[in-house]
Amino acid sequence: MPLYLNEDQSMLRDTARDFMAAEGAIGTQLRHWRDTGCKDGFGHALWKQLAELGFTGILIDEADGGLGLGHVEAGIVLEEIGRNLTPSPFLISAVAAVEALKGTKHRERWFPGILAGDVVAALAVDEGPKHRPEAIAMKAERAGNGFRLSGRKQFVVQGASADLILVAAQTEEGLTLFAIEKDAKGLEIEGVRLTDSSIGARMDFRDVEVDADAVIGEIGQGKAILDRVLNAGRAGAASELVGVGSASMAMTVDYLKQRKQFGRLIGEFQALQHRAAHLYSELEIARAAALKAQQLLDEGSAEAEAMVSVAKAKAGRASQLAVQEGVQMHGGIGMTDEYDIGLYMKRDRALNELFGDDNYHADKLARMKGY
Amino acid sequence: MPLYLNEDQSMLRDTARDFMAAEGAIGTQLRHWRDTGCKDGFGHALWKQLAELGFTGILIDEADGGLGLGHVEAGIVLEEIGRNLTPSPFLISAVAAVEALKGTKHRERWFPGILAGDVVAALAVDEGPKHRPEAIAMKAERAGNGFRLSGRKQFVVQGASADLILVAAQTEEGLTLFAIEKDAKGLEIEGVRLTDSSIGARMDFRDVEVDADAVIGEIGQGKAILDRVLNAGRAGAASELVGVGSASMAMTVDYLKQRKQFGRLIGEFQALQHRAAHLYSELEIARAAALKAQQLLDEGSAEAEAMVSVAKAKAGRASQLAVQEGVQMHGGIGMTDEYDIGLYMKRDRALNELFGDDNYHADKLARMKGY
Amino acid sequence: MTDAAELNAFREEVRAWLGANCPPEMREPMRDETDACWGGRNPVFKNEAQKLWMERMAGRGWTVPDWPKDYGGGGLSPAETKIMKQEMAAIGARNPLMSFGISMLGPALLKYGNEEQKKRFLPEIARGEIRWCQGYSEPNAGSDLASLQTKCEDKGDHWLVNGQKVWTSYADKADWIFCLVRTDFQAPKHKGISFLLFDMKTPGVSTRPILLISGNSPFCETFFDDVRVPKDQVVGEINKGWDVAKYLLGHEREMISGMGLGGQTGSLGEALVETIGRDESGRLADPLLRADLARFDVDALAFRAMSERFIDELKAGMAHPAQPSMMKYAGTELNKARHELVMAAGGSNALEWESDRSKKGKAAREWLRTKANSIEGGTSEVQLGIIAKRILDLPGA
Amino acid sequence: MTDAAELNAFREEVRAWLGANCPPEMREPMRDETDACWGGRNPVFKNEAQKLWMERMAGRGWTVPDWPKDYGGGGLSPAETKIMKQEMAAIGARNPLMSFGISMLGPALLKYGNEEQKKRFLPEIARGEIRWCQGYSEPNAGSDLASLQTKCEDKGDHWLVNGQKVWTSYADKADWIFCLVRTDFQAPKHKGISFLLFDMKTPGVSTRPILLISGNSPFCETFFDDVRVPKDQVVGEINKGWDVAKYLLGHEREMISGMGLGGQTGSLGEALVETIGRDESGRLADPLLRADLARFDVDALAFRAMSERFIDELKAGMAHPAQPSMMKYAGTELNKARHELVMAAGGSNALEWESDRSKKGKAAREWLRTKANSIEGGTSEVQLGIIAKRILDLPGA
Repeated sequence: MPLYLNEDQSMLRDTARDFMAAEGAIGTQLRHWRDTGCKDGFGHALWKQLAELGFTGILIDEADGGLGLGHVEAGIVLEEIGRNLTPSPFLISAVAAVEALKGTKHRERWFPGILAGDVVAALAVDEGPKHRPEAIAMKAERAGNGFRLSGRKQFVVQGASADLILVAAQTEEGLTLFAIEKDAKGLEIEGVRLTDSSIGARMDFRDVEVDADAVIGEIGQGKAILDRVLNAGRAGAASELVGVGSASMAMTVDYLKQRKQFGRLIGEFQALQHRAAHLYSELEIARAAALKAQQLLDEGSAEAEAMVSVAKAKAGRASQLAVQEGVQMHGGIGMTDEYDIGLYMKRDRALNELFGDDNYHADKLARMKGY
Repeated sequence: MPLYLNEDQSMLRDTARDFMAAEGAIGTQLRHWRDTGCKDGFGHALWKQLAELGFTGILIDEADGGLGLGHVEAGIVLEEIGRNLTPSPFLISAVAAVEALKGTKHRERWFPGILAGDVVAALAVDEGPKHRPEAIAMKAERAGNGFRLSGRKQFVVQGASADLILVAAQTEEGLTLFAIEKDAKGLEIEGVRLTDSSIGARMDFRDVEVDADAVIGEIGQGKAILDRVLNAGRAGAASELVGVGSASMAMTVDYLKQRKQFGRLIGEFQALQHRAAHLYSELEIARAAALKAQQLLDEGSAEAEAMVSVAKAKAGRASQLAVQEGVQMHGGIGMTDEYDIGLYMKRDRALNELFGDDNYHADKLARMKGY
Repeated sequence: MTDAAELNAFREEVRAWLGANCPPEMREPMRDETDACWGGRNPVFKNEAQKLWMERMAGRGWTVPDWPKDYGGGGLSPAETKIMKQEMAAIGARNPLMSFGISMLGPALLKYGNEEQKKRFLPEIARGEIRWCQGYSEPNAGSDLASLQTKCEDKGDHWLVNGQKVWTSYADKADWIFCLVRTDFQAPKHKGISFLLFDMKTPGVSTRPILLISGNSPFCETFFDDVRVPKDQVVGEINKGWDVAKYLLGHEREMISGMGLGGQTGSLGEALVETIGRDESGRLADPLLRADLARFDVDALAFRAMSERFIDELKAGMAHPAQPSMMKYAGTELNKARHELVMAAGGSNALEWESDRSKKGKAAREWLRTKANSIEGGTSEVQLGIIAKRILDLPGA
Repeated sequence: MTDAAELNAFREEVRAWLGANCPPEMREPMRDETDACWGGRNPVFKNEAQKLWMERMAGRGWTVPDWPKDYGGGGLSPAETKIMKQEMAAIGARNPLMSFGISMLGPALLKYGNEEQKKRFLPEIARGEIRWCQGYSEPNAGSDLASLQTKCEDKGDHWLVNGQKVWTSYADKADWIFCLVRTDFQAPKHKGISFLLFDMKTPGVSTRPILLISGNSPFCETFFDDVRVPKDQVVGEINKGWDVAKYLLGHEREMISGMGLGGQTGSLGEALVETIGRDESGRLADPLLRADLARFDVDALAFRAMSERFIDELKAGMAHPAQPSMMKYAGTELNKARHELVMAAGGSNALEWESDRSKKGKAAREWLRTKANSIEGGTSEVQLGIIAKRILDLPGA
């Protein structure tokens, strides 16, 4: 498979790009929900629109009513989401959660709602400030016919708005993934506004009792599922980061062509030119890495996991460079809330953190490569 | 003590600068000994001249015939040595070895020779490709009245020309430092020409028997002495690196003012200006760090060891940046053996490696700081 | 009495006076900038002690110990000033009065003001009665400050000012402004600027606070709409305001150049290790973050040495005049790096923006705020250009 | 027969022919560049197999499979050429003939040469009978190649060439040179250059090898002292040689742009871990070097994806025409970083310069040699400028 978008994928990109620029724009979405103090941090109407476009079903099999497409296509949509900083449940609900529920009986309960843009899902993995899925401590003890969950989770993106929460916890048999409904007894959810105006949640599980039915896949076999879910999310986040970085660079390059200082356009200054060109190079490489990771995921390749870590780390670093150069090259105006470039910096930080930052993934790569 | 050179120190610097630029110049020394394939890699006559100037006695007490000065003064000389890439036993013989023998009975045997520029000393610590003094494996077993040493050492600078070899080895009581003469039976020395044209040695100790007299300080108490010796060497190497980096930058900045491309002096190109200015900043910081480390060593401060690692790491990175930018900014001519800038790159590499590279020292700092 | 004996006597006197007059509350470290006393026409004192402390110090002229007594200062020699600072530091005494009048306008007036201006403005500044703000930057004059366009017309008996300033710190709280205006539009850009003082209550002056990416800020946009200014309120010669500005900018850069230290001079890795935890071998549990922290600590401790050297050389008059640019560049870049690491170590905790748990997003807001360090007071690019030109002597820089 | 069937038949034919004609020795990977066959008037063959292999391939025109048969080529279509390369790769067949004539001069002659020149020079190139070198750079024309000064005067019945070239690879071994000379000193610099061919045996031509920091090199300085060149040896129009040069440079940059891979596409950390050893937890024992290696592997594997994308886009005609500059920049910087890490991992072993143990300083010499990667074929700075101008469309770039 050549490493560029085929015709169908290019069409999808054009559709997503036009739609997101029009309906998902910063002024319409991010600033609106932020400035009105929305408790969800995103618009449900847009989520419905994404469903109407079929986007929410990209990863759902045609037999289940979806488009039966792959991670490459999800990445295409996410890059446009990143470009516009569009707040949306797409990454968690339509990518991570769908990957989790795919092929399980739970799909019957939840896929129709995701396809319709009615259901929002959340993924409760992190228990401390950093992403450490290898060290999940939360307990799920046998209780009657089911399990009793106790422990805390944090950085549960859209957790405060979710109908469905996917929770990773340790049973006697090992790590297990559970599908839990939002109104489960004993589950306390605190919505937390984050730097990028999104809402993450802290969750306190106080002896939350669930049926054995809540188990996703086999009891104790959650690691393989969680890895798959996280890798889907990471590859998607990589594309979103590429979008964040690319829009940030585009905005900055535009500014370099408009702003005059010392009687010249600042874009004429060679030092800035070289830095912009280096940034371009980094972002192109990151985009290629994300696409490669998604192609490998779609092929079910054994090399996918390593490439996903490469993509998340590379996209994270490239996007971080883009927002840093963006704010610096904008000068004072870039520090003002009125101007959008700072919003990219905030989003970059949160996305970098999500599903493991570049340090985590470079370390993971090293471990996978046996050093 | 203010963190700049006092009047005496400034005078010493001027003397050292003039002398080294005249007598220690690349054409006269480094290229000469390199191109004649000298087995020592340095000139004994220059070593005598350094002695006549009193430099070899900088760290030797006045009571023992030296100048009774400190590490700051040794650093001053080493910076000038670095600037001129002057091959010389100064760092090992007049700094590290003097530090080792100071206050011991061995000084009577060796200091006169060092003061006269007759004796060359070597320090045999490394046993593998990287500097790992914490993991010295070489054995010194009791044998009769003394010890029997067996094992291998490498990267023993000037080891093939040394009259005296200081060897770190493990006794039953712990690490111990020995003073061994070059003709010790069972000691095989292979002179190895290194990238920077200096000669390092590989040493094979095949049951080398030495008297108990050979022990420096107390048996089993070698770690504290070795730390002191290595820190003296590291602080000195930091200054030499600052010299290498500074001369490399000066040469490059000169070139930027002479070379024309596209109808302009390349020094007019802003991208190169900013990189040169950044390099200047890094080298100034490295110079301050080296001086601070030397002042702390001279004060006997408990903070000296951490600052020595800071200085060696910082000077290593700054100098490395200087030679890399130097070769790149010189373009093709910088790649030719005819031009000196490449010699700086080679020397930088060897000096960076000596007594632990920047990775080693940053890691050491982290360990000292408890993380 | 010898000099040394005199100085010792002075030290004893200061110590005794401070002991008796510095209220215990004023010996606690400031927790944030709201603990600072800014003075002004309508001063806000956090407590009685703060008021008392300012008034007592102002009463002796010790808010500005080295200014002449005639202008409300303490009239102290450099040696005496140093002693006073040492004694204040010894008991942890707070700065009694934060003031751009003291740190910026005062030095300019002392150097460029006429006698009448000195007598009129300096004592008020010393007593904290008038709070000043600085009007330099404009929307189209950032790094290229000298391209400023605020128009100042000579109307015979007064100046008429029209234009806009930006990044005016505390313009909404200040009583007077010192600002750069263009008095000659024909002359080369550096030669048509004057240094003007006026009351912020003058009709036609308005301000609007600037919201930053980090949240609220002391910065304002300041608008001048037909502002009439008396003729005697120009400092220095007409059209030579750039000299005054340069003098002040040099001053400012020196102050900013120390900021890489940010009061935190220890090891960042040491400070953060418990946040992150340790692995089985006792090392900080995130190996790549640990590597970055270790390298940062090398850089930070080396820069601390550089700062010490810089200050020592400044004192001895040995520093290259452009060295503050290098300190400003390196210090601010380092400070940005520090906060990137703090954010990386803080993970999702540090992303919280409003929670009490996060002190309303303290880590994130500080991190974002540091991004301005390499912009304000001359961008990093400007500093690098200065180093290239004035230190490395590169052509056409 | 359908196209596909024809191609299949062709594949069978090629496979059979290669099976019968490619000597087993020529199926071993080359160990170093001395294993390459360069042809020329006085060819040096390492063994009989090498000679046989070149002659057999040249006999079918397969040293240049896609050149027209009239000019000594194989006359193959692009699809057939691809099949041939695939079949050669399948058995590990070596390139039968390394040649700047094939890789550089040939394409230029095919595009700009006249019929007589094509007939005269191309078949010799295809048969490996004449070895060519390239005379572009001069001591004062590096990045600014168009400022070259080698003087070429029209003396009526011949050209007279005087000047100096540098970085002429294998000039000391080449039979002929294709080179850029100035035929008009009055015209703007790009408009006075011509593309000239001549025999290196012509009186007045001399060469001197260049010793590099990494040791011996194929590069030479080449001197022209009153060299007389026949009039019909200019390719393309007089004074329009820059077009030919640009065409060739684009070609060259594309070739170099893949070099970041350097044949090593795996994990560098994985390759080096045993050199360095492991700590108690099984990780590479030098934690900061490990961090650098991990980040390098991220960069290298991401760049590998980029290379794959670039090649795919090139094939599909989708690549931005300036994308080779980005590949060249990123690839060469990456390669330099790789060798810095190899040196750091190798420690004092890697410093050895002459010992057999170190293969005569292989690691160090390769490390030093990579420093030229970001200089030759257009410096990194030149590439960044091209990206800024042609992709980002920045003003005045």
